[in-house]
Amino acid sequence: MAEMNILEAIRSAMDEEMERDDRVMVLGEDVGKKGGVFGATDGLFAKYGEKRVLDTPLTEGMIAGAAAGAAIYGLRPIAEMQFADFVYPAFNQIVSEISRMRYRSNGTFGLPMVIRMPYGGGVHGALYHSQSNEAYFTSTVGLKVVAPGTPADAKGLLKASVRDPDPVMFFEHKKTYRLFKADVPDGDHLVPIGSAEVARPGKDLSIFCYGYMRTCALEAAETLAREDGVEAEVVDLRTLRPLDRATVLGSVERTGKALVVHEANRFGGFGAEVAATIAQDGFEHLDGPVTRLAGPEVPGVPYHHDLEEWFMIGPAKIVDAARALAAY
Amino acid sequence: MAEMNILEAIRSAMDEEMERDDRVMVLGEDVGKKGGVFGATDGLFAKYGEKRVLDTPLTEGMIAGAAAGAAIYGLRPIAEMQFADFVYPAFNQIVSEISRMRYRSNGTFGLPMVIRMPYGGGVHGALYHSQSNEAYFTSTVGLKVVAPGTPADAKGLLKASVRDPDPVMFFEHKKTYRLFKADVPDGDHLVPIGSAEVARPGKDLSIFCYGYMRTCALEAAETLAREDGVEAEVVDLRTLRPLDRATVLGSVERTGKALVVHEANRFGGFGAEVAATIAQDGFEHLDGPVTRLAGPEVPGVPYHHDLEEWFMIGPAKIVDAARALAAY
Amino acid sequence: MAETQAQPRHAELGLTDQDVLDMYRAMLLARAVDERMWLMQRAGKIAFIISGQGHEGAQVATTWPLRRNHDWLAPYYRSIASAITFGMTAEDIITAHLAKGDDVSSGGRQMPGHYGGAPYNIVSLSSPVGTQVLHAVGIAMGAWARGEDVVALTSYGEGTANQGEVHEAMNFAGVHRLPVIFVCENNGYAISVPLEKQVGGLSVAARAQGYGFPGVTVDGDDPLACYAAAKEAHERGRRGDGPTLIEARVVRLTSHSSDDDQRRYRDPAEVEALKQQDPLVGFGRQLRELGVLTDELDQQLRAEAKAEINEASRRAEARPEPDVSAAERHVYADGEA
Amino acid sequence: MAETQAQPRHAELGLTDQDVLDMYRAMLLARAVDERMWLMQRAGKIAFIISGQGHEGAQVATTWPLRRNHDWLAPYYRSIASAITFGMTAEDIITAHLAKGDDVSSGGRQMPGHYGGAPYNIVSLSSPVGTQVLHAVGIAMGAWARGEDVVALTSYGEGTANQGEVHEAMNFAGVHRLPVIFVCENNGYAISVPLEKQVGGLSVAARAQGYGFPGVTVDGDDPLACYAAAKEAHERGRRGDGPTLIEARVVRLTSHSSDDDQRRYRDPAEVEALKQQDPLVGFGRQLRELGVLTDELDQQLRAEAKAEINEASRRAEARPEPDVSAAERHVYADGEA
Ligand SMILES: Cc1ncc(C[n+]2csc(CCOP(=O)(O)OP(=O)(O)O)c2C)c(N)n1
Ligand SMILES: Cc1ncc(C[n+]2csc(CCOP(=O)(O)OP(=O)(O)O)c2C)c(N)n1
Ligand SMILES: [Mg+2]
Ligand SMILES: [Mg+2]
Repeated sequence: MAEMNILEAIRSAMDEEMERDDRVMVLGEDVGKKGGVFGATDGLFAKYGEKRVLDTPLTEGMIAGAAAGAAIYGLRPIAEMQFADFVYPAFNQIVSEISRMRYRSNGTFGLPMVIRMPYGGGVHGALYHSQSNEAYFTSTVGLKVVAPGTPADAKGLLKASVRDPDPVMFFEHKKTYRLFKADVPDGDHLVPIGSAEVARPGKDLSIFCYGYMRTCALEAAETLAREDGVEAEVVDLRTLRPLDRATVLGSVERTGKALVVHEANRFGGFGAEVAATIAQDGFEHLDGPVTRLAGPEVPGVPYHHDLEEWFMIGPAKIVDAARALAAY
Repeated sequence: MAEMNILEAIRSAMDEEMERDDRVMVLGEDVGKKGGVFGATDGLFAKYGEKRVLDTPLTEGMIAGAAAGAAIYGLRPIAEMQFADFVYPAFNQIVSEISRMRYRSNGTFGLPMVIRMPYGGGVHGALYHSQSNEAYFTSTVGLKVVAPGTPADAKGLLKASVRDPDPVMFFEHKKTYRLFKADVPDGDHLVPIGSAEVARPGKDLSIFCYGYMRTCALEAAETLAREDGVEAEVVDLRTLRPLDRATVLGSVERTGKALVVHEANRFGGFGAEVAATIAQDGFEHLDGPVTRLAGPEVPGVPYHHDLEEWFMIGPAKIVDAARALAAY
Repeated sequence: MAETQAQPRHAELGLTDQDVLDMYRAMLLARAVDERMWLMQRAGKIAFIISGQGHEGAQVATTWPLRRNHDWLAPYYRSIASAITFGMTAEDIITAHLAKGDDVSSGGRQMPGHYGGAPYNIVSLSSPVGTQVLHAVGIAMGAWARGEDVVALTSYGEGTANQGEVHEAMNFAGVHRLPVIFVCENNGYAISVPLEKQVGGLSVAARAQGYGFPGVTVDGDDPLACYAAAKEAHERGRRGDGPTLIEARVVRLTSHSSDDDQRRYRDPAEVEALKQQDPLVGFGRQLRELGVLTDELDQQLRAEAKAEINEASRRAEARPEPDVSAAERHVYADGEA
Repeated sequence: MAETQAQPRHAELGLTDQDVLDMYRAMLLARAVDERMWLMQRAGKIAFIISGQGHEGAQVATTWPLRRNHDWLAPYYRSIASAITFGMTAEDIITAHLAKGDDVSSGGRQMPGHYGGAPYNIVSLSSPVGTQVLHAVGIAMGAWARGEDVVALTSYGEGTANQGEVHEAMNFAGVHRLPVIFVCENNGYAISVPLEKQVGGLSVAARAQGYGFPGVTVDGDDPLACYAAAKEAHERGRRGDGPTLIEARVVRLTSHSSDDDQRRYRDPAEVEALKQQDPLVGFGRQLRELGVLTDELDQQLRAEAKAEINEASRRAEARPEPDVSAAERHVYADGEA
C-alpha cells in the first residue's frame, strides 16, 4: 500500500499504463515539458519522449479529433483538456464523432480513448476554471463518464478507463487533487467502470454523490450521526454513465430516502437523472421526496471569495438538506 | 385568423419582426437566395436584401459568435443552424459566451438573439439529421429554450423570442413543419416564453410533452379515452427553460400521475428534470411513479425505415406507457 | 548520344496504358453507380441521395497513389469514386444506399453517402462536415508516433474548408509534418452558397502556406494533373516532409442532393455549361489523344461498367434487411461478441 | 522649389510630440498597474494575476488609432495597456483585480485579467481563448450591415491564433471585407509551448493572405511601427477595404501567470535576455533619439504613473466588497431593474 493524493494517483495510473502498453499516449496542452498545469503528467515527457507525451497546439478540437484518429489507427490515447471548461471547442468531435463512431459503423470502429477533465470549483477559478459540466456528457449515449473521489479510485478507474474499448470522459475534481492522501493498493490496481461504492453504510437516508462531494458527504454524515443521531448512507457513484442502478436502488430500498448532491447547477444537472431513476424505479420504497442539493442556478461560479463561498456545496449545506429530508 | 402550417408560421414571425424592427437580421447557411433548406426564410432575401438576410460561410461557430457580436453592437440577430445536429461547432460560443455574457458582465452586456434549431427524427435523416439535443441547452443556465408544437405557438413564441432581451434556443421539430395547418391569430400575436399550456384537460394522469410529441400525446389521449376510459391531461410545456413549474405541479396535483414523454434518449434527457421536479415538489400528490417514456438508449436515430420506426416515439408507445401508469 | 524520347504524359508520370485505362474504368463505374442511385431514388427505393458526378476524375486520380489496405482514406459524402478506387465495390455502395443489414459501412444505420469500411481502411464518415479531416490527421499522427510508413488522405468541399476543425487539423499537421494529404474538391458551391460568399480570398490552396506546407490548385477535370499532385504529395508524406493541400477545381454536375434544386440559385446557362466540363468526357478525349482509348474500347468499358452495376444492384437488392433487434447493438463494446 | 523637410519618424506618421509622450505615458501606467498587481498577488490580496509586461508597446500603439466610445475593442487577458488606451482607468483595473462590487468589468464575478466595460465599448472577455475574435467580427458585421463607420479591433496570442474560431472569424471577415483589425501579440509561447510546436509555418501573419486580406508582421518593441500598421488597418477598415491582420512580435517578460514558473520550460539565458527587449526601455530610447524625451521628463512621467497607481490602488481598495445577494442577479434580464 502506498499513500498518495489524487494527483499522484492519476500520474501513476498513466505511468503504469504507458509502461504496460506502448500504444498508450498522452496528448494535450502543456502536458509535455511543463508536465501539465496541475502537474498530472510531470515526468512522463522525460520518461517517454515527445512521441508519447505530446504538447499540442492550443486547439481542443484538434486534441479530441486527432486522438480519435489515433484510436482508429490502433493507439490508446489519453487526451487532456487543460480545464473541463475548455472542452467546448472539442464538443463536436466528442458528441458527433467519438460517442457514436462504434454505433454508426455497426461496431467495426471502436474508440478506446480517455479524455481527462479537470473540473470543479472552490479554487478561485471563477466562471471558466470551475465548471462541473458532466451533464453534457452523461446525457450523451456512447460515452462513459467517470468521476472518482479517492486516490485509490482515481488510480484504479483511470487504469480501467485506459483499457476500456470505449471512450471515457474522466472527471477529476481539481479541489481534490491535493486535498488528502490515502492508501492505494499496490500492483495492478483496477476499479471496474460502472460500479458505485457504499462509502459509509447508514439506515436513515441515502446521500448520492461523486468526486469532491464524497468528501463533503462523508463529513456531513459524521455530523448528522453526532449531532442528530441520523445515520446517513453515503453512496459514491464513481461512474456516472453507466449508472450503477442496482447499488443506487438497493440503497434507497434500505433507507427510503434519497438526497442527490452535486456541485453543478440543479436544473438539468446529472442529479436529475439520478433523482428521476429513483423516483420511477424506487417509488415503492420512498418515504420522502427525492431531494436534490446542487449548485445555484447561475451560469458559473463567481470569483469573489464570498460569492464563491455562496456558490459552493460543502458539508454544512448537505447537513441542512439531509436534516430536512430526515425530518420528512 | 389565418390557417398555416408551422413552417409558414415561423416564416411569418420572422417577416413581421423584421418589418417591425430594422435591427432584426437573419443569418445562416443557405438562408438567403435558397430560402433555407426547409424554406423557412423563403422570400426574405428578396424582400430585405443581403445585409439583413445573410448567407454565411459553412461555419456554425462563426454564425453564433458573429451573431453574439452583432447583438453586443445592438442588433437582434436570428441565427439558423441548418440542422440542430450541426450546432456543436457553435457549442463553445453558445455555452461559454452567449449563455453567460450577461452574468459575467454584471448585467451590462445582454444578448438579445435567437438560434433556430430544426430538430427531431422521423424524417429518414438518421444519426445526424434527426437529433433532439435540447438537453444540452436546457441544462445551460443563461439560455432560454423553447419548443413549440402548434403553428400559433410557433409564431407567437418566435416573435416573443426575437423581442426577448436574452438568448433563446428555438427548437422546431422538422416533422411538424408541414404536418398540419391550424389557425394562427391575426395581428401581433405573441405567446409568452415560460408558460406551458394544458392542451387537453384530464383527471387520470398527466402527460408532459413538447414539440412533435404534443400531436402524438393528444392522439394517444383520444385513444385512451375511447378505449380505456382514461382521461389523460396533456400538458404542452412549450418552453423548456424556464420550466413553467406552476402548471406542471398543478397538473400533477389534479391527476396524481405523471408521464413525461420525449424523443431524445432517456438517460440525462430533459425528461429527467421534469420528472425530478415532480418527484421532489409534487411528492405528496403522487399516486404512482413518475414515469418517463423516451427514445431508446442509442447514440442516434438509425436510418433504415424499420430501425427508425423502432426508435421513434408515437401515439402507440404513449398509449402503452399511459396504460401501465394508469393501472398502477 | 541518344536523347530520351519524349514520352506520353501518363508515361512520364509512371503510369502504364493499363493504369490509365483502369483509372478511366473506375470513373465509369463510379458514374454508373451514381446514376443508378438517382434512378433508385426516383423509383422510391432510396429516400435521399447525394451525388459525386463531376468529381470522379479528381477522386480517382488523387486516391490512385494510395496503397490499398495500408494507407488510410477519410472521405466525404461525394467520395463514391474515391471509395471505389480504394477498394469498395459497387455492390458495397448500393448495399449501403439500400440500408441493408450487412452493409459494410453501417449496417443500414447511416444515410446514403456515408462511406466507410473497416476492411478497406476507410474511416466511417458522419454528416457534420469536416470532422473526418482530424481523423486523417490523427491517423497520420499515429503513424508518425509509431514510425510507420503510412499516409492518410482526406477529402472535403470548399465550404467545409472553412470549418475551424479543418484549420486546426492543417495547423497541427504542419507543426509535425505529418504524412497527410488534404484534398479539397472545390465545386464552387456549398449547397447554394457560391465560392465568393464562402471562401475569403477565393483560393483554398492559398491557405496551406499559412501552415508551412505546399498548397496546389489543380484542374479537377484533368485526372493526370490530379494524379501528379497526389503522387508527389504521397511521396512527400512518406519522406517525412509533411502534408500537402490539393485543391481540385471540379464541377458539381447535379443539384447538391436529391433534396435540392439548383435552379433556385444558379443561372440556367451556368448549369447548362457544366456539361462541357464532365471529367468523363474530358478524360475519354485525353485517352484517345494519348492513343490509349478507341471508340470501340470505350463502348466495351461502358458496357462492362453497366453490367457491373446491374449485377451489383441485383445482388444488393437481394440482401437481407437489417434485423430490428440490431438497432440496439454496438452502442458499447461490452457484451458484444 | 522647396523640398519637403525630412520629418522625424513620428511626425511622418502624423503624431505630435504630445501624442508620442501620451503613448509612452500609457505604457508607463500600464506597467505600473501590472507591477502593482504582482505586488498585491504576492501580498495575498489577489489570488491570481496574468501579466502584460512586454506587450505594452504593441498594445498602446495598435489601440491608438481607435476612436474612443465609438470604435470597439475585444481584448484579451494581457490587454492592460490596450484597455488603458481605450479609456479604462488604473482604478478600474485594480478594482476588477480586487473583485470589488462595483468593478465595471464584472462586479467581482470574473477572475483577474478579464477586461471589459460597457461604458468603454470594450467587450466583456471570458477565459476560453479566442472567443472574443468572433465578437469583434460580429460587431464589424453589424457596422457593415447598418452602413456605420465603426471599426472593431481584437487581440490575442499566437497560441490562440490556431483556434478554429479565429480562422472562421478571419474567413468571414475576408468574404465581406468587414472593418476589423486582428492583432496577434506573438510572444513566442503559449504557456510552455513554444512557437515551433504551436504555429505551423511559424508565421501568424502569413495566414491572412489565405483569407484575401493583408497580414503584416511588426516589431512589437517598436511602437511607432505598430502604430503605422494599425493606422493603416484602421483606415482600410473605414474605407470599406476590409480587415488587416497585424502580428506584433513581442516578449513575455514574466511567467505565463502567477501560477506558472517559466524556468521549468525556458532556458535561463533566454529568460535573462528578454529584459533587453523591454518595450518601455526601447521606446524611451527612441523618444530620446527623437528629441522628445529627456531624462528629467522621463523621471517626471514615471513619478506621475507611480502617483496614479498609488492613488488608484488606495481608492480601489476602499471600494465595497460585492454583496453576496448580488451573486444571483443578472442571469436573465427578467425582473432586473
Ligand atoms: C457542420 C455542418 N453544417 C452544415 C451541414 C449541412 N450541409 C451538408 S453539405 C453542405 C455544403 C457543403 O459544401 P462543400 O463543403 O462545398 O461540399 P460540396 O457539397 O459542395 O461538395 C452543408 C451546408 C453539415 N452537413 N454539417
Ligand atoms: C480554449 C482554451 N484552452 C486552454 C486555455 C488555457 N490557457 C490560457 S492562456 C493559454 C496560452 C495562451 O497562449 P497565447 O495565445 O500564445 O497567448 P499568451 O498567453 O502567450 O499571450 C492557455 C493554454 C484557455 N484559456 N482556453
Ligand atoms: Mg462545394
Ligand atoms: Mg503567446
